[in-house]
Amino acid sequence: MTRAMTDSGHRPLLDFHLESIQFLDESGAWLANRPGFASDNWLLKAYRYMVLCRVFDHKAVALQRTGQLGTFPSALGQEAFGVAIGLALHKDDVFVPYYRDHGAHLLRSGANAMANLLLYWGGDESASSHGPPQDFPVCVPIATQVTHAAGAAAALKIKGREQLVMVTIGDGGTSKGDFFESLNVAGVWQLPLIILVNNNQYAISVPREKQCAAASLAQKAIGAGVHGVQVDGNDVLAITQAINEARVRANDHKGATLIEAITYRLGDHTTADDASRYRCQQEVKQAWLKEPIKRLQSLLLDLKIWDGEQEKALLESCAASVESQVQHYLQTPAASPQSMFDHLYADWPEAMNEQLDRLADKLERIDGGS
Amino acid sequence: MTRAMTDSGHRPLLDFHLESIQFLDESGAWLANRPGFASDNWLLKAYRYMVLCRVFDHKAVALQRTGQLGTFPSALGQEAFGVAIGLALHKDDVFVPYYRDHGAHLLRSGANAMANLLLYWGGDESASSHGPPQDFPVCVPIATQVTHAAGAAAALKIKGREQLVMVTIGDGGTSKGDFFESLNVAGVWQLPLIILVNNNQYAISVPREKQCAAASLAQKAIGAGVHGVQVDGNDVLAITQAINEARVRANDHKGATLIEAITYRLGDHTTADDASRYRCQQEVKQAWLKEPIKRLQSLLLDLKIWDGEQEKALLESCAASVESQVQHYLQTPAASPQSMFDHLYADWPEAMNEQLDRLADKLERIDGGS
Amino acid sequence: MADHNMPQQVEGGLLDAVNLALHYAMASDDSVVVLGEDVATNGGVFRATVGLKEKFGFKRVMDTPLAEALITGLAVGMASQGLKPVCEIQFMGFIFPAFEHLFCHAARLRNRTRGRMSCPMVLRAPYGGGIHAPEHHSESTEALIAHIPGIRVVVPSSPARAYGLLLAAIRDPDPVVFLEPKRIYRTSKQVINNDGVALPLDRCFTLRQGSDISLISWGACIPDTLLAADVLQQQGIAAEVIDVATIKPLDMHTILSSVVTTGRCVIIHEAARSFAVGAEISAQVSEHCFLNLLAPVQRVGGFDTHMPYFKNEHYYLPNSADIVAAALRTFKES
Amino acid sequence: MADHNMPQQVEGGLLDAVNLALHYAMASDDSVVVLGEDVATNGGVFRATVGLKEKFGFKRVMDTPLAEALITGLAVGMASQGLKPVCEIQFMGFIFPAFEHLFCHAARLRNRTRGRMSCPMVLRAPYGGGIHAPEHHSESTEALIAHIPGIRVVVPSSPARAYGLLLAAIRDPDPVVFLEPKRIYRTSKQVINNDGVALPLDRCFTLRQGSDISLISWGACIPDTLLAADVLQQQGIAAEVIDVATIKPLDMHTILSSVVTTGRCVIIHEAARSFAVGAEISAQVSEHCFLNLLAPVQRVGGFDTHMPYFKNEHYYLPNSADIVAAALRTFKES
Ligand SMILES: Cc1ncc(C[n+]2csc(CCOP(=O)(O)OP(=O)(O)O)c2C)c(N)n1
Ligand SMILES: Cc1ncc(C[n+]2csc(CCOP(=O)(O)OP(=O)(O)O)c2C)c(N)n1
Ligand SMILES: [Mg+2]
Ligand SMILES: [Mg+2]
Repeated sequence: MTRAMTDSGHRPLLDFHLESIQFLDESGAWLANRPGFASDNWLLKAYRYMVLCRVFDHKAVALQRTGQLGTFPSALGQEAFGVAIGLALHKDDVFVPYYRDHGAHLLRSGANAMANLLLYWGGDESASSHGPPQDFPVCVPIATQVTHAAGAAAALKIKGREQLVMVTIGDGGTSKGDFFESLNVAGVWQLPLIILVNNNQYAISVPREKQCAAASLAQKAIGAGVHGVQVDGNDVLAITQAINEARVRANDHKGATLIEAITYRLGDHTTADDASRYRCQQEVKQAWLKEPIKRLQSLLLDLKIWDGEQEKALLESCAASVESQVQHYLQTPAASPQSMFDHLYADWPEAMNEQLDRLADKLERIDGGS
Repeated sequence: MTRAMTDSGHRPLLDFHLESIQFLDESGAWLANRPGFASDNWLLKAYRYMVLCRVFDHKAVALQRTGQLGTFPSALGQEAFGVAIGLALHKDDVFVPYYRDHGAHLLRSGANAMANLLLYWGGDESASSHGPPQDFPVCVPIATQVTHAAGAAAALKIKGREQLVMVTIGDGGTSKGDFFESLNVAGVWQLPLIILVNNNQYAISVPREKQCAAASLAQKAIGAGVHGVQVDGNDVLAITQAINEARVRANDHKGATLIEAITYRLGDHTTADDASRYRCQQEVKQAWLKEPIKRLQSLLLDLKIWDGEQEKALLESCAASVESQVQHYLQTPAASPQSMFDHLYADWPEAMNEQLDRLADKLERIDGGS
Repeated sequence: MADHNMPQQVEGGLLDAVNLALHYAMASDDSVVVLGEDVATNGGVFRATVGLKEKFGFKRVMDTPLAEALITGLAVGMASQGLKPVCEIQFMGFIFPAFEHLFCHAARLRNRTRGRMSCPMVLRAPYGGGIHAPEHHSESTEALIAHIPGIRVVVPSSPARAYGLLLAAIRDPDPVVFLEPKRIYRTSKQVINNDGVALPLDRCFTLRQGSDISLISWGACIPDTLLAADVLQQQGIAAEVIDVATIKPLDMHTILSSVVTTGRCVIIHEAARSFAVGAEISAQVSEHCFLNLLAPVQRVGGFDTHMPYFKNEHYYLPNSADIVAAALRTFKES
Repeated sequence: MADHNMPQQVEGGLLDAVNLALHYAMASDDSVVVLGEDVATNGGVFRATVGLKEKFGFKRVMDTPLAEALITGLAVGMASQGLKPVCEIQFMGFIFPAFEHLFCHAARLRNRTRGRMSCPMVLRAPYGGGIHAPEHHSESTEALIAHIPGIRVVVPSSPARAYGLLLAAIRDPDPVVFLEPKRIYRTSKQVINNDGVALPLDRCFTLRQGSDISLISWGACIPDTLLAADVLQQQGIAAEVIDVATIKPLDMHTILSSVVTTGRCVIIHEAARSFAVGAEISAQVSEHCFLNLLAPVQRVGGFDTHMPYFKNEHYYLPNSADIVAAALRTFKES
C-alpha cells in the first residue's frame, strides 16, 4: 500500500460517532414514533410515580425545614430519571444507586420505600436493611458505587447469570477516578452494566462546564471502548429506550453502556445548600420549561388518557400515601445504642467485649445524668 | 426546525476524528516529507543519544545481574521515546517523568545523568537532588505524576509563564484514576500540558488489550475534551512532531495534548521480571523488526551522513562514557545513616530529637557488633 | 504586609477565623492559592472560603472538578513550582483518595529530592461529628495521617488558635494537614486580632493549669474537657487542660512535664479509641512517667465501631461526663 | 472437600504456604475468586498466585487493569453478590488508593445495611522492607488499617500460620486485610499440612514461653525477636515471645496475661515507631498492667522517617540487637 506523502506525517486513524435519544419535546409532542413499550398503561404508571416522587420530595424538604429530618437531597426536576430506572429494571437486576434516586426507590424498594428513605436521611441505619437483597444501599462517597456495580456485574458474569447491573451517578461524579476506572474495566471485561449519569448540570455549586471540557459526558465512553449515548433526561421515554437498548447489548454479550441523561437540578443541592448563591433565577426559570412532569402530563392530555379530575385524585392519593409513610417514619423508634455494634462483624470478636462494657458505663451516665 | 420522525428516537449528536503521525516506515524510508526540524545535525544527535541510551541500558542490566545495582527497568526498544522528549523540551520546560525515561534524562539532566540514574536504581536518594530544579524526580506510584504535572502546568498558567509541562506514563498507567482526573482538569483548565504515553504494549505481564478495550489510548482524550493523537513511537521524528504541535497548541492557549506513542518493550519489565513467562518469543522477534534505532540508522545511511566507521566510533565513545559514569556511581559513597532525617522537614522539629538519640544508640550497636 | 481593606479585629468563631486567616495569607503572599470543590463561587460548603474569589479572582481561587486525589496531587504540583496551595477536602470522610498523593508525594518530595524540591501545601478539612450530618460527614481519622513521616497535623480548638495556626501552616515550608473541628465552627466566638501573627506548629497549649490531673485533648473535645475540669474543680480536683493542637510532630515535652507534676492523665479524643492518637500519647506518658504516674492513664474516645448515623451519634461521642468519670477513675485506682 | 490432585504436605516457605492456601480455598469453594495486577497469566510478581489460572481459569483468576481503587471496589461488588474475592495489592506501598473502598465500603457494608449485605473479601499485600526493593516497595502501614472498625488485619509470620490464617481470612464473612511479610517469604521453610484447617483470627500465638520478659511482635520481625530471645537466654533471661498475628481485633488477653506474669514488655515492629500498632499495645499494657509492670514498656520500631532507599534501609529496620538492648533496658530501669 502506498500512502500519499504529507508535510506533517498525519494520517486519519479513527472516527467515532455519538447519538442522542429523545421522543418528546418540551411541550410533550412526539419527535419520534411512539415506542413499543410506551402503552397507555405504561405512560400512566410513569406519570403517577413521577408525581408521587415530587410530592414525596416536597414533603421531605418540609420535614427537614421543620427539624424532623436531616440534610436531604431533593430530586426535584429529575423525576423522569428515577422513575425510568424503576420501570426499566427487572426485579432481579442489581441496582446500585447514588443518593438522588428517590424515584427508582419508590418503584423498587417495596411498600415502605418512602419511610425507609426518610429513615435514611433521618439518620437511622435500619433504612438500608430493606429493599431487594441484591441492591446496594445509598452511596455517599462520590463515584465509588460505580466500581461496586462493575464488581457486581463481574460476579453475575462469572456465575453465568442473565441479569443486568445498573448504577447511577451525577455529572460531578464522572470526574472522579472511580468512574473512569470502572468504565474502563466494564469495557475490557464486557460487563453487563449500565452506567446512567444524572447530568443535572451542577455538582453542588460547580456547573457542568467547569467539571469537564468535553461536549458531552456520553463521550467518556469512547476512551473505554464502551458504547455511549446521550438522552433527554426530562423525557422518561428516552431514558427507558436507552436502558432497553443497553439491556439488549448486554444480553448479546456486547458489554456495558454509558448513558448520559440531560436533566436539571431544579432545587438546591441539598437542604444544606442555597443555590441562589451560585446560579441565577433566570436560568432556573428556563429549566422549569423543560421539566419532565409537565411534559408527560401534556402528552397524557393529548392522548386523552388524563384529565383534571384524575390529576386531582392523583395528587390526593400521593399526599395520603406520603403522609402515611411520614407517620411510619416518625413513629419508628431509634435503634438501641448497643445496636452500633450489632453488625460490625458477623462473628463477634471477644476482644471487643470491653467496648460493650464501656458503652454500658456511658449509658448509665447518660441515664443518670438526665 | 422540524426533524424526521424515527422509530427509536435516535439522532446524531457528535463526531470525533483521530489522527496518527508517522514519518519513517520500519525500514527507515520516508512516509511523509522530511519535517523542517529534522536537519542532518538533529538526526545525528537523535541517533547518538538513542545509541547511548541503549548502551547505558545494557550496562545497567549487567550491573544488576552482578549485584551492583538494584531492580532496574530497562528502556530497551523505547529509546526514540526518551530521546524525542529530551530533544523537544526546552531547558525551562517542566519535565515530570515516570520511571522508564532514561533517554530523556540523558539529554536533560546534566553531565552525570547516567551516574544519577544508577544511583537512583542503586538505592540512594541523592540521585534526585540533581537535574533541572523544576523537573520532578522519578515517580514510582503509577499515574500520580500526571496530577503533579497538571498542578505544575496550572502553576505556570497562574504565574503567566510560557513554558510547557511534559509528563510521561505507561499504557498500564492510563487505567488508573489519576490519569483520567488529570486529563480531565487539563481540559477544563486549558493547561499547557503534554501527556505522553509510552504504550509499550505491556504493564508488567498485562498486555495492552487486557488493559483497555478502546482501539487506541489516544482516544481517551475525547472524554476530557482534550486533543489526542497517536504516533509511531519507534519513529523519533513522529514523536517530536507531535510534541512540537502540542507546544504550538499550548502557546496558542488551546490547552493540553494527549500523545499516545506506540512502542514495544523489548526487554523484561524490570530485572526482577521474566517476560518469557507471559509472552512468546515470536512476538518479540516481530517487534525487533520495528525497533527505533535500526530504523533511524537506515535513514542516516540512506542520507549518506553515517557510515560503519562512525558507528564504530560512536559505540566506543558510548561505552567509554557509560563506563566512566558507572565508575562515578560505584565510587559514590553511601549517605550517612543520619541523612535519613536531613530532609524530612525544613524546620527540624524539636520533638524529633529523640529519634536522633535512638539512631545514635543503634549505630553504636551496629559498630560495636561488627 | 497589611491590607488596608482588612479589619484589624474581628469577633467571630473558629470558622470566621479560618476565613480571616485565608484572607490575610492571600493578601500578604501572592503565591498562596486556594483550590477545592465549591471553594470559589460558593465560598465553600461551610463558607470557610467566602469572599476569596471576589478579592483574589478565579486565578487564585479555584473550583476543581470533583476528585480528592486530583485536588491533592494538583497541590503537590503547584507547590513544586513555588506556589503555596491551600486545598480543601470538603469533609474528612472523603479524604481517603487524597492519601496516595499526601503520603507518597507531599510527605516525601523534600526527602526524595534531598531538598531540591519541597511541598509547602496545606490540606484543610472539616472533621468530626455532632452536627447531625449524613453518613461519612462525621469522621475523625487524624491518627492515620499522624503515622506518616514528613507531614504536620494541626487541629485548632479556638478562633484565635485557628487563625494563628492556619497562618503558620500556610507559611510552613512543608505539607500541613489542618483539621477543623466543625462541631465548634460556630460555637464560642472570640475577638480575633487580624495581625498576621502565626502560632508555633510544634507546641501544645496549656489552657488551664492544675496540679492534680492532666487532661489532654484537642479539637472539638476541648470545650467538654474544659467543662469536665470545672466539674472536677467543684470536687476539689485541680485539672490541667492541655490542647495538643499540633498532633504531629507531637510536643510530648509539654504533656510529660504536666503529667510528671500531676501524676494522673486522661486523654480525650473523638476518634475511635483503638490505634488512635490517644494510644501514642498514652504509651509515651506511661513509658516516660513510669515512676510519676499514680494511676493508669485513661483514654476517652469514640467506640471502635463506625460513627452511628446521627440519631445515635451522641452515644458515640465522648462527653464531659465521660471525661469526669475517667478522671475520677484515676483517683480510685491509685 | 479434598482435592485429590493436591499434595497432602508441602515443604515450603511463607510464600508457598500462601499459594497452597489459595489453591485449597479455590478448589474447595467455587465462590472464591482471585483478582489483581499480574495475578493470572504471570502468577503474581512474587508468584503467590502461580498455578491458579491454569487450574481455575481466567474466569476465577483475573488480571485487572492497573488501578488499586478498582481492584478493591470490584472486590466489594463481587462480595456483595456472593463471591469471596481474594484480591492482591502488588505492594503495600500502593495500597492507598484502595483505602476509600476498604474503609468506606468493605468495612461498612454489613453495618450500613444492618446485615442485609456483607463483604467477605480478602485483600492480600506483600509488605515491609529488607529486600533491597525500589522506593515504595518497603512500607509497613498496618497501623492505618488497624484503626478502622469493621476490618480484620492479619499478619502471618511462618508458613504454617500463613496457610491457616489465610484460609481463615478467606472463610471469614467479613473483610480481612492479609499482610504478607515479604522479607520472610522464602526464608525458613517448614512442612505445611495441606489439610484445609484454618487458624483462629482473634488469637495471638505464643511462640516461646518465658517468665522474665514478654517480647511482642509480628511479621518479619518475628525471626529477629526469636533470635533476641536466644541471646537473652544466654544471659539468663527467659523471654516469652508472642506473635500478635491478628492485629485487629487485637487479642490483648494473651498479651496482658503474659505481661502480668513477666512484668516486662518489649514491642517490636518494622513500621515507623510513632502512632503505630505498638502504641496501642504499649498503651493497653501500661493501662492494664499498671501494678504488674516492673519497668516501662519498650517499643522497638522503625524511625519516624521515610524508609531510606535500600542502600541504607538496614539502618532503619529493627534488628535483634535493638530488641536485646530494649529488653535489657527494662532490667536496668526497674
Ligand atoms: C468523594 C466525595 N467527595 C465529596 C463529596 C461531597 N459531595 C456530595 S454531593 C457532591 C456533588 C455531587 O455532584 P454530582 O455528582 O453532579 O451529583 P448531584 O448531587 O448533582 O446529583 C459533593 C462534592 C462526597 N460525597 N464524596
Ligand atoms: C500505584 C501502583 N501500583 C502498582 C505498581 C507496581 N507496578 C510497577 S510498574 C507496573 C506496570 C506499569 O505498566 P505501564 O504503565 O504500562 O508502564 P511500563 O512499565 O510498561 O513502562 C506496576 C503494576 C506501582 N508502581 N504503582
Ligand atoms: Mg450534578
Ligand atoms: Mg507498558
